[in-house]
Amino acid sequence: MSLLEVNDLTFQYEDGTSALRGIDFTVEEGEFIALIGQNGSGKTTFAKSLAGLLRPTTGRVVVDGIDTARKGVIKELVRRIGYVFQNPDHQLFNNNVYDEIAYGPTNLGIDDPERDEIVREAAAAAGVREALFTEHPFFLTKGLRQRIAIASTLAMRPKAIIVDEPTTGQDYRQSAEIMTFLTRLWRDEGHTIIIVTHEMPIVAAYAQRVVALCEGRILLDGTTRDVFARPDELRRTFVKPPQVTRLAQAWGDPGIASDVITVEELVDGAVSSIVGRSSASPAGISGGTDPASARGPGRKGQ
Amino acid sequence: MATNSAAGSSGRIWVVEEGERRSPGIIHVVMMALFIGIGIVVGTLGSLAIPIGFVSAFWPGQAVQAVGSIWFGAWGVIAGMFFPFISNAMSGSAPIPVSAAYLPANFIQGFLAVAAFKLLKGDPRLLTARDWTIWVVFGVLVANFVGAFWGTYVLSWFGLITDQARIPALLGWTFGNSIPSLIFGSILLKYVTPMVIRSKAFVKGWWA
Amino acid sequence: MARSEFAKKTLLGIVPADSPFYAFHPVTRLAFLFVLSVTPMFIDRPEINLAIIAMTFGLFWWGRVRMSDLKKYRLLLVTVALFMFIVAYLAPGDKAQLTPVRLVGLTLYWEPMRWAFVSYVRLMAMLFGAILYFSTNRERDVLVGLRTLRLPFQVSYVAGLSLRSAGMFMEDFATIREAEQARALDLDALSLREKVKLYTMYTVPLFAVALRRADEISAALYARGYTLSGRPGTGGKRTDYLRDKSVLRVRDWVVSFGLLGTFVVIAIVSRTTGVFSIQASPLIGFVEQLLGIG
Amino acid sequence: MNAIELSGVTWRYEHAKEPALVDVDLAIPEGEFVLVIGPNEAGKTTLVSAIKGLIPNSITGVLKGDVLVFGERVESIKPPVLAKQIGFVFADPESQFTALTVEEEIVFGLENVGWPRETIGKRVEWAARITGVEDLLDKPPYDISGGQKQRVAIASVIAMQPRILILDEPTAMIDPLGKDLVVRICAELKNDHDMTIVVVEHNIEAFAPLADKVVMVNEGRVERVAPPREIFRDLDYLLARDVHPPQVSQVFGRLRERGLYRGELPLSDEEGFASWRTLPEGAAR
Repeated sequence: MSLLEVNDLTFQYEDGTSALRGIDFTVEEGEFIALIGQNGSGKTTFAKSLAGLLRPTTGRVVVDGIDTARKGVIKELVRRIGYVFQNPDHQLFNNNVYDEIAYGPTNLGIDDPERDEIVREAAAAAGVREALFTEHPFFLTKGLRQRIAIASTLAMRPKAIIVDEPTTGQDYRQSAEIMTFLTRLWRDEGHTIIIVTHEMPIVAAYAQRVVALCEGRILLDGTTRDVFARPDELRRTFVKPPQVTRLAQAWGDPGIASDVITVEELVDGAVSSIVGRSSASPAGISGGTDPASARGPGRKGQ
Repeated sequence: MATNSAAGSSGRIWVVEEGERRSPGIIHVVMMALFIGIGIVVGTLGSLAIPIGFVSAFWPGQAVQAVGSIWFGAWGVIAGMFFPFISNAMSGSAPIPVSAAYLPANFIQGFLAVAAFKLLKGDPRLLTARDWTIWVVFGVLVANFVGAFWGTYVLSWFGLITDQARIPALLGWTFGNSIPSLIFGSILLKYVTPMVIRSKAFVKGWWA
Repeated sequence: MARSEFAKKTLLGIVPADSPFYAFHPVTRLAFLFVLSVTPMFIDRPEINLAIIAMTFGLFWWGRVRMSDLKKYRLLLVTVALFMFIVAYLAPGDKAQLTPVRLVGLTLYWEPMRWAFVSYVRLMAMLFGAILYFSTNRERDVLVGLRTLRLPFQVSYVAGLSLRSAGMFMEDFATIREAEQARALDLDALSLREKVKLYTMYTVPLFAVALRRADEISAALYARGYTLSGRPGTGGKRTDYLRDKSVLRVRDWVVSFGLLGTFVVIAIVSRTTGVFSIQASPLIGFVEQLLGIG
Repeated sequence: MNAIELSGVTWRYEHAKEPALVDVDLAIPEGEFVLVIGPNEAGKTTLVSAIKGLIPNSITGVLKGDVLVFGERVESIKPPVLAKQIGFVFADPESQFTALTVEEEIVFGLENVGWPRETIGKRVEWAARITGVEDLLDKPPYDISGGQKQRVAIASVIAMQPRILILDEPTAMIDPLGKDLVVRICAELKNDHDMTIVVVEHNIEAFAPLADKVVMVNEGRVERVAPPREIFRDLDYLLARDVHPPQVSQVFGRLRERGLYRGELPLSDEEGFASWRTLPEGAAR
């Protein structure tokens, strides 16, 4: 059984707008997925449907055997799939950080020694220092509030976590921190991660599978490399692959793979291509094949 | 936590510190408008959740009036006067002429709370028993009594209740409405005030 | 999410864009609001107020308002009626001057009951007039209407912003609810005490969002050259480009003045004659006959 | 004359312990396109807020030093007058909307300044055309897509035809198509309308090709001011501060470090393509 099974899902808003028009989709446990597509393509609606926050107009969403349309399954669902909203202000209800993280477990009926342990664990995992436990979330920075929101979701120990625009409005360091953290959850703790994002460099560096939505339908679904290697179809979703991928594709050099997605990969390709073509050039040999440079920042192991 | 630094020094919150420049600004007008918006939402949803119509006997809107006035001074009082027009109409609680007749009650329900807090130097974060007393007596009981006094007069004037029913209606309204005011208003003061007092929209005097 | 072209989201619901109401200038629609919700003040005769209610429902239908949006008022209709009749039953006033009626084993007094009925019908007529207005108008319609009436810019600006922010807070509310659900809160399984606690959970984020928004909007207003006085820096008056752009057509003048004229006539007739009084009501007369009251 | 001049500017927000700007000196000549970069909370938004006079007029705190706009102290310029000199586009388009339709939104500032109706009509048309929002004029500004919202925000600011235009992270909240359109609008304003433009962005790749000058802000200080090719040459300095130049510049910067490339750093896809062809050892075709 797959973790998530979606059959012919449609969703219509109250005013008659169709946001999703027949989606079939499966997620296996342990995947790292990026949902991409332009504004209004239905990404957020789709993600909320996956988490059971929106009920399908027609079709079915089954999370780990539980149909999200059934009544009274909220507590079952949140243990399987967590959803982190885009704006932390909408999801921080409590007067201090500790209560905020403890809120979900409390609703699940978990009591104190165990709850306390869970809170500390979730906070540590999300990089929220215990010194902040008594602070009012409202006065903290946006990056920190985002992490508190993630910690609050983690505290319910879901198998899968959906994060809506984790890096919007964050700089490289903060984005990298959040993404590295999600990667650790994915790799070390076996969580399934789904992110909704506009940032292609983030997708390239972290996601394993990319799902591109266009007008409420899935247009592309494949490994990150495969999807970025199809610029023509991507253009229909108005998404551009990262600049290095575009360069590699434009150069069309047989020595450079057309599916590179990081600066390091392209530099290595370029270096070996140059070295390969002109072995006479001493400059080329000197710095040519330094294996250490093959590591990317935050790039997961191959 | 910075918000607790004034604990034990009730009333200091209203003191304008030396060198502190306070004058009415765009932020106050904007906050007033947003507060009317909040009032419309709370008033409408509150009325629809407990649909007893024009009888404002269980209406969280009064808490919004009182608390808004405590936070935003005259701007909050004005907001509290006008949002019921729209929330009453949208929730089907009272038509526009009845809302217009309620106007003085709306004023009183907000004004009494803020006047009591400023004159008696209460702290809206409800830090001491004294703060609580000021809130419960003036912000809840007296404000609701005066509001109900006027409100029942309006109701009998419009023929919505008989004259003989005024006294029981007055008592019912006062105590009935004190419950949501107390619960909802206390929650707002306790939980939201720490955020409000750090905002530029917070009003120490009457207008700024 | 881009909304479809077919629907206009009004303050209270969704109305198709081709609703005939949109053929009228917003100020004409304000005239509808005023006349429908104030005229019943001058009318006691229940059959006329019932006719106004019927007409209002006709306008709902004609304006293509989704009738299911009106369902939320059903309970209110019942509770308000119950309240008024129970008050009239329990506190009828000075019984010596009233006419007792025995009905299904209860002793009622006719005058307060009659008055409760008359007031109830009047109240409903006024209410549905206002509900019709909020069901068929968007925030901007209200605003254009107010600006056409030459209200000072600050007043119409505050009105517009508060209506718009009410809409935004409604959306925030919906998102906060989803966020609560995402944190395992099962509304159906809550006790009353927990529901009260839930109210806090709603208000904290709602106010947090409001406070941030107030800062942002006021910075934006400053950046766009808005001052508290609303006067341009060069002195003189603020231009009102939009008001001058939306045109009142002949139809608007005719309908507005027709409505207001009718209102004035009804008010005068009501004050000078007994045409709209209870005494003139055949319906009341018929019921009195039925009950054997002279 | 310099359009903008800051000297010795230090600023601390109310309730903050540390100052957000420390002794900033900066001069921006008229007509330049300036890209402000730096890590989050380095003080980029604070810097442009000070230029626009939001600091100290709309935000509370303690200010030292002088901010001059066309030689005049920004604090003392009245908002409607200042609005004609400096336009400011906020990061979150929704937070700056003040009106209920797109047209009203564009008109709002023009009305505040008190221009005659005919001028307003022409300005609306002009601003809507450049930003491509002509078809949206009747819609509520909060009911359109994120990219459209940002273009409406820009339209409502440029309608005033300010001499200086500041954009604070104009592409942060929008999808890739929306980002491209915003960049295109900026290019048109730079080339055809001769505005002084200051852009704060994390998305350096998109704006680097347009920039005459890059201002690097870190920990409240303006650390470097130089043309983009020059500033991106010091790759390790930038990466250490978590600032990522365009990938194409990074690639050629790395090739240069290895002695495989000697030309100027490319800033755009096109330049990257051209630079690759100049490599004698590379591009065989």
